[in-house]
Amino acid sequence: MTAVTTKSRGSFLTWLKTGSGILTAMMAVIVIALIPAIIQGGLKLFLQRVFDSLNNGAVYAVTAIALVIIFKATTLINFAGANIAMFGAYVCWWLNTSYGFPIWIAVFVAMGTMAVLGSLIERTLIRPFDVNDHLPVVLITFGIAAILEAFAGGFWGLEFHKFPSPFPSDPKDRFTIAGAFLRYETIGTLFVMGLMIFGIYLLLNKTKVGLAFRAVSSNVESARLVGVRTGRTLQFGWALASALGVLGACLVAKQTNLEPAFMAKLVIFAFAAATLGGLDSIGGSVIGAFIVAVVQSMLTGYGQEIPGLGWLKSNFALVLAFVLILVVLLFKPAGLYGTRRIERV
Amino acid sequence: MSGGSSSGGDAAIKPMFVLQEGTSQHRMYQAFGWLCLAIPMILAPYMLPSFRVAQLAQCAGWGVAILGMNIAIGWSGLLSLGHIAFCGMGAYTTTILINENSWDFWMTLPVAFIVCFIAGALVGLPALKIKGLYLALVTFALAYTFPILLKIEGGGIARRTGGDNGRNLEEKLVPTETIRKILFINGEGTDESTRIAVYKYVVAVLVLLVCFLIVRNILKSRGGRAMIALRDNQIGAAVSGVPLNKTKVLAFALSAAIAGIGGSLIAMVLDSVGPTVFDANYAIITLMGLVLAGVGTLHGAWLGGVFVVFLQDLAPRAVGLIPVFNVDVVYARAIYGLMLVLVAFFMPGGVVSFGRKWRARIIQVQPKAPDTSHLARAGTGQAAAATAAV
Amino acid sequence: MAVGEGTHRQRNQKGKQIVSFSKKRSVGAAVVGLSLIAAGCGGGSDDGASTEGTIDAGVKAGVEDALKAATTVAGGTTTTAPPKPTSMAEWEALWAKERDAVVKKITDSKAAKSADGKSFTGTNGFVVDLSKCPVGWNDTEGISDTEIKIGHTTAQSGTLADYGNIAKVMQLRADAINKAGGIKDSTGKTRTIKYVVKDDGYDATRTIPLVDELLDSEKAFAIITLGSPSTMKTYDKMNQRCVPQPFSQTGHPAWGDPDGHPWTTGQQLAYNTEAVMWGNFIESNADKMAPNGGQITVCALVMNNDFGKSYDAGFKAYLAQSPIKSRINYVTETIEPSAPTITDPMTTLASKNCTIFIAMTAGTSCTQSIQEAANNGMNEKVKYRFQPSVCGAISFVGKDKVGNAGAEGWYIVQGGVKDLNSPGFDNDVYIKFAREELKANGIDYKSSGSLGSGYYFAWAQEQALRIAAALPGGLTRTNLMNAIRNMNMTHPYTLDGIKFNMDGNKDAYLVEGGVIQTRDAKNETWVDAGVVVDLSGKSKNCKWDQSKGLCA
Amino acid sequence: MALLEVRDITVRFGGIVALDGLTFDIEEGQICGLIGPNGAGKTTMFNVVSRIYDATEGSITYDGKDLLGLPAHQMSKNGIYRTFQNLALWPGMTVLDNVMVGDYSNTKQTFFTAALRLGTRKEEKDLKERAYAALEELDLQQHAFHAATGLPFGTLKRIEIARALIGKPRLLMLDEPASGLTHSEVDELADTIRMLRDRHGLTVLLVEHHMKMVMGISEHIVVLNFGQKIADGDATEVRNNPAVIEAYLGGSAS
Repeated sequence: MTAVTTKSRGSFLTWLKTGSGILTAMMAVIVIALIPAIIQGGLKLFLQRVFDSLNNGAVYAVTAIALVIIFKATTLINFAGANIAMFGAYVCWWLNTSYGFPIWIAVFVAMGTMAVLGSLIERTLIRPFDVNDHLPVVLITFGIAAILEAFAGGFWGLEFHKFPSPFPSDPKDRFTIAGAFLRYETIGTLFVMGLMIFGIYLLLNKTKVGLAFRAVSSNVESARLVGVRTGRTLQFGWALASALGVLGACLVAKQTNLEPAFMAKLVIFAFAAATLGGLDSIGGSVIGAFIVAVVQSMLTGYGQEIPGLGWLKSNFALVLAFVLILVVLLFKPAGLYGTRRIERV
Repeated sequence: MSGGSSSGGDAAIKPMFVLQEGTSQHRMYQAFGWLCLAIPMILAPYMLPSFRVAQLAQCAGWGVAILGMNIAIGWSGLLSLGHIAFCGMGAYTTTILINENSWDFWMTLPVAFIVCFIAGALVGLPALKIKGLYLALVTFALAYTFPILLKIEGGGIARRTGGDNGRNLEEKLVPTETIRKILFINGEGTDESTRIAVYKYVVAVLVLLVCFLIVRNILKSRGGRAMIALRDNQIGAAVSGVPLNKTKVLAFALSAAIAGIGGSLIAMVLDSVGPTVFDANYAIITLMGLVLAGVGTLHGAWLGGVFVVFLQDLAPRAVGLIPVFNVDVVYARAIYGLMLVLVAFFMPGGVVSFGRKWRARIIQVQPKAPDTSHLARAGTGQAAAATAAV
Repeated sequence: MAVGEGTHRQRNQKGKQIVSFSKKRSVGAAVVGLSLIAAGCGGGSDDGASTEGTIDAGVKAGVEDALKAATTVAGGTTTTAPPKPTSMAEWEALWAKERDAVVKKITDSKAAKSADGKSFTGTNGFVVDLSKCPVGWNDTEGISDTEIKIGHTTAQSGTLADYGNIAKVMQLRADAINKAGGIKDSTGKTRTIKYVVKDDGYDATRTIPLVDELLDSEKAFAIITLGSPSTMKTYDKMNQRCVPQPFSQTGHPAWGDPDGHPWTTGQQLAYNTEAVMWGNFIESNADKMAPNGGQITVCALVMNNDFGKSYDAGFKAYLAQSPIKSRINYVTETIEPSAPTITDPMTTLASKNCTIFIAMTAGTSCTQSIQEAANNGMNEKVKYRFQPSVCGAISFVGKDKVGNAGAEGWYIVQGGVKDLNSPGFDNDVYIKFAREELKANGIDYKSSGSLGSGYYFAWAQEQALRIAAALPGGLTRTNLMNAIRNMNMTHPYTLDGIKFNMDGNKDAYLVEGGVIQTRDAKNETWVDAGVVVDLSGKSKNCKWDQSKGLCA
Repeated sequence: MALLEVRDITVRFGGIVALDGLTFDIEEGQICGLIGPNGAGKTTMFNVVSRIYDATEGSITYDGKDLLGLPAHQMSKNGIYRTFQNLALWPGMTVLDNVMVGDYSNTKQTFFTAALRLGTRKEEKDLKERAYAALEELDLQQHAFHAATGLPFGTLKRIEIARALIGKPRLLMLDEPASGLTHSEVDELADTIRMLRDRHGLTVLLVEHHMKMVMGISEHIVVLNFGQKIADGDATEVRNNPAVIEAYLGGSAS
C-alpha cells in the first residue's frame, strides 16, 4: 500500500519524476525514435495511418465508454459487455437481413433490446451481490458472456456473416487527402462517437436520471441517503452501457464480420483504452482509445522499419495493448484521468 | 477458518459430536478424515480403466495449479485471471528442458518453480499498485497475450515452444523396475499404457500432496496470516507491521510458482504442451474449477482439478441429454456459463465450504486453548512475553 | 475413368505428371470446413523452416513440367474431357472397378504378415514392425462379426464447433452404407460401420484422454482425429499402440511419414505445394509483372499460426532457390488470428508498391483482406492478388459475404476440392447426390461449410474399408493401412484431374494437386487462369522434426 | 524530549485542508487526548502518524527520528500501534490469529522456513501462547477461536487493543475506543487503558468523543477544529478555554 500522496506539484523536474512525467518522457522517446521512419514513409502513408487510427480509436472509444459507464455505476468491470454487444449486433443483423428492417432502425431496435436485457441482468444477477466482493461478480459476468456466446452460436450458426454497413461503404466512398483515403465510414463512426459523447453529456448533466447516476457513481451510500433510488439508477447504467456497446458492435461489425467471438477479440483493446484513461472517466477513456489506436497503427507500422525491430509486426498490437496497460498502471495506478480514490479509515 | 466454536454469536446449531482438540478421539477423527481421502485415491488407479487414471492424473495437475491460484485469489485477495500463463510457463519449461536438454522430469520441477516464481514476481510488481479489478484486467490481458508470446519468432522462442502446434515430450516418464514393484503395476493383464498411466497418476498425486503440505504450512505461519490480513484489511495489516508490498509480491510469486508446478505436471501427464491449453479460455475454466471447489479453502485443491477436467468432459454429454436443445453441443458453453452464475449465487464458498457447513452439524472440534500458565506466573503477560522471546 | 484407362490424359502409376486442360469450368473450390481446419492446422514451421532443405525438389519439378506442358499446348487447345459418370450408379461401378484394381495390386504384391506375426510387409516398401506393438495387441480389435467400431474425436463445442458437422455427415453416410448392406468382408462376414464420436472442442488437452478412452475403453478399431494440434499430440501414441489413425482431418505435412508413423495418414493437400505454385506463377509471369527484368515486390499477409507460417516458410524456401530470386523482394506483415481487424497491416502493405499480394490467412481474414484491398486502393494498383485455397469457398467470397465487386479478379490456387455450396456445381452428379441426401435428412446443405468436408472424408473412409475388407484375411488393422497406402481412385469430391492416390512408402500423400483460378464476380464462379497441376507422388515423405519445425 | 513531536503538519486533499499547521507534543508515558468536533481532522492526524496519509507540509519526530521518512509497516517496528474507529480486523481469521498478526514485526519466520517448517514450531507455539495471554489480559479468551466478525462492537474494539498490545507498543493510538459502549463499559475501558499504560509503560494517544472519559484519563488534551489546534493543555485548562466552548457549542449550533 502506498501512502496517499497529497503533495502539490513543483518544478518541471519534480513533475518529470511523477508518473505522468515518466509516461510523457517515454512517449516522447518513442515518438522521436519513430520520426525517421515516418519521414521515410511519406505524408500519404502517415495520413493514412492517422485515418486508420481515427477509425480504430472511434470504435475502441465507443466500446470503452460502455465499460466505463458500468464501472462508474457499480465499480465493476463487465466482462460480459463484449458479448452483450455481440448479441445485439446479431439481433441487428437478423432484423436487417431476415425481416428487412432498415439498418439504422435495426440498430436502434437491437440497442433497445439489449438495454432491456442489460437492465434485467443488473436487477437479477448483479444486484444481489456486494460490489466490493469482486469475485462473484466477475464469475457472473463471465458466465453471462459464455451463455450469450453459446446462444448466438446456437441461433445463428458459427459461420461468420457479412454485416450491413450503417454508412456508405462502397470502396469508392471516401475522400482523398494527399493521396490518403479517409473513408465515409470513418467519418460516420467518428460522428456517431461524438454524438454519443454529447448525448451522454446531456443525459448525465441535464436530466434527473443523469443527476441520480452521477450521485450514485460518486457515492452510493450518500446517494441512497438523499433519496436517490439507487437500484433504478444502476439498472439505468447497465441499460445505457449495453445499448452503447451494441452501437459500438454495429459500427465495427462491418470490418470484423459477424461471428460469436468478434467482440471478445476487440474488447481487449477497449479494456486497454479504458484502463489508460482511468476506468471511471468517459473523456479519459476516449483519449485512451485514441492512444491505443495510434500506438497500434504507428508503433507496429513504423516500428518495424526501425533496424532491429523488424519483428514488431501487426500481430503485436495485442501485446502492445497489454504492455500499455501494464506501463500505465505502473506509473499511474488510476489511469491517466481516473479519480484517485482516497481510502477512508 | 471459523474453527470449531461452541457458542458463536448467533444460536449455533448443536452438533451431534463435540471433540476436544488433541484428545485421542480427535486424532482418530483426523486419521479417519485422511483415510477417507487416501483410500479412494490409492484404489482409484487399480480400479479404473487407464484413460480414467490418466484423467485423474490430469486432475491432480490442475489441482496443483488451482492450489497456486488459491494463494493469490483465495488467501491474498489478489484477483488474478492470468495464472494460466504461469501454468503455461511451467509446462513449457519442463517440456523444453526435457526435449532440448534431456533433463529428467523431476529435475525440471525446481526450475519450473523458480522460473514461474520470478515471472510471478515481475507481474506481481505492478500488482502492488493495482487494486481489485484493475489487477483482474491486467492479468486477464496476460492470459490473452501468453499464447501470442509463445509464437514470437525472435530468440528462437517459437522454435522452442513449437508455436501453434505445441510440442510433444520426447522422453516420457516411465517407471523403473523398483517403482513397478512398489506400485504393483507389473501384474498380469495390465498393459504398458496402464502401467504408465498409474505411474503418472502416482507422481502427480505425490507432487500435489507435497504442494498441499507446503501451502498448508505457509498458511499456518506468519506469512500466511499476513496474506489473509492484507486480503481482509490492508490498512490493518500495514499498521500491524505487515510489509504490504513484499507480502503481495511474495504471495503472487509463490502462487505463480505453484501454478507453474501444476503446469509441469500437466505437460508430464499429457506428454505434450500447446498454446490452446494455456489460453484465456482455460483461465476461465480454471477459475471456475477454483470457485466450484472452494475459494480460500485448502482442500479445494483436491477437487478443483476434478472440476476442470470432468466438467469439460461431461458438459457436452449433458447437453445431449437435455430434450429441449437436441440441436447442438454448441450449448455446452451455456452450461459452463450457467454453472458460473449458479455457483456465485448458491455456493459462494464452493463445495468444500458447503461440505463444512454440513460437517459442522455432525461433528465439531473444540480447539484447545494454549497453556499460558507459565506466562501468567511471571506476572504480566507482556513481561512474560519478553522473557519468552529471549 | 478408372486407373489405367486414362487414355485422355497422360498418367501413369509412377506418378508422372498429369496435366489437364479442361474446359472453362466454373469451380468454387475448397470448402469452408477444410479451410477452417487448415487454419487451425499448419506446417509448424517458423523462421528455421526457411532453409532450402524444405523445398521439395519433386514438387518443384512437377509444377515446372506442368507449366511447360501448358505453354507448349497454349492457345486454348484442350484435350477431350474424360467421360464423367453421369449417375451415381456409374460412379459406384467405377469405384468398384478401381477398388478391384487396388485389391489386385495388393494381392499381387503378396502383402502379408510374417509367419511369426512380428512384422507386416505391405506393398511398395510399406513395412510395419509389429513386434513393437503392445503385448496383447490384436489386429482385429474393434471389429465384431457384425460391426466396425471407429473412434472419432472432433470439435462439437467451442468456437470451431462447426467442424462437428463433418462427423454428422460421416455418421449419416455410415447409416446409408449400413442400410445398403454394410461392408462385405472377404471372409464372408458383413459388418456395419459405427462411429463413436467424442467432442474435444478443438482442444488437444481434451483430445488426449478422449483418445485414451477410445483406445482402452471403447477398443476402437481405428481412430480419426481432427485438427493439427490434436493429431500431432496423439499420433505418437497411436503408432506405439499400432492403431490406425486414418484420414486425419488436417493438412499438415507430418502425416506423410510411413516409416516413422505407418498408422497415420492425412487426406488434404499440403500447403507448401500451394506456395510452390504461387512461386511458379510468379516465375512464369515475371516479365509480364515487371518488364525488362524489373523488381517484383511480393507482399504477403501472414497469419501468425502454423497455417500461415507454413505458407510463408514454403514460399520463402521456394524463393531461395528461384532463378529470379534477385528480382524478387518479399515483404510480409503478420496478423494474429485473434486480431479483430486487419486495417493496419493492410495499410502497411499497401504502402510497399506491391506487384503481387498474397493473403496467407484463413477464416474471417479472407474476406477482410478482400475488403481492405478494395478500400485502401490496393485493388487498383496491384493486379495479382492471391487468396489461399482455404478461402475459395462461396462462404468467403459469395455475394452475401463481401460482395462480388471486391472479390473480382482475385487469384487462387484451388486445393483440388469441390464446393458443396457453389452454384457452379449444380450439375455435378456427386454434389447433387450429397445435397439431396442432406435434404432427405433434414439438413440444409448451405447451413455449414463443413458438410462438404464430411462427404470428402466419409467417401475415403468407406472406400478404404471396402478395399481392406476385400483383401485376403478380411478387414484387419494392417490390411486397412495397407489399403489406404495403395488407394488409387477417383474421388468424386476432388476437382477433375486431381488424383487421389498413395503408393506404399513411395507416395505418402493422397491429394497433391491444385489449379490456379481467378474470380469471376458476375457469375459468382472461379475461372481457370492456369492449369490443373497434379503432383501426385512428387512430394517427399515428411518425418516431422518438432524441434526444428520442419520435415527432417 | 517528548516522545512524539508534531510540527506544523498540514494535509491537503485537493482543495480541502484537513490539517492546518498542527503542532503539539506528547511526553513519554502520557495519556494524551485528541478531541474536536466531527471533521476536525483527528483521524487524519492518526493516519498521518501511522503513515497511511502523507503530510503535505511539516514534520513529525518520534523518539528523535523523522517519522515521515518511514513506510507504514515500519511503524510497528518502532513501537507505534493503533486501533481504528471503524475496525481494521480480519474477519477471515480467528480472533487468536488476528492477535498473532499483531506481533508480525517481532517474529522471524519467512515463507521459506514456514513452507518446510524449519524451526518454526517453537516460535509459533510461543506466539500463540502470548496471543492468548494478551486476550486473557483483556478478558477476551473465550472468543479466541471465533472468527473476528459477528461479535459485539465493543468486543471487537478490545480485540484490536489486544492485537496492538502483543507487539509491545511504546505509543498506542486509540481511535474512539469507547464508541458503541455502554456507560459501565466506558468506565471499565478507562480503567483498562490506565491499567495497560501502567503495566506496559505505554504512551497513549486517544481520539474520543466521550468527553467524560477523555477528560477523566487524559493528562494532556489537544483540541482541534477545522484542522487547526485551538487548545492544548490539561483537562481543566481545556474545559475552560473559550475557543473550545465556542467550537463545541457554536459549531453544533450553526
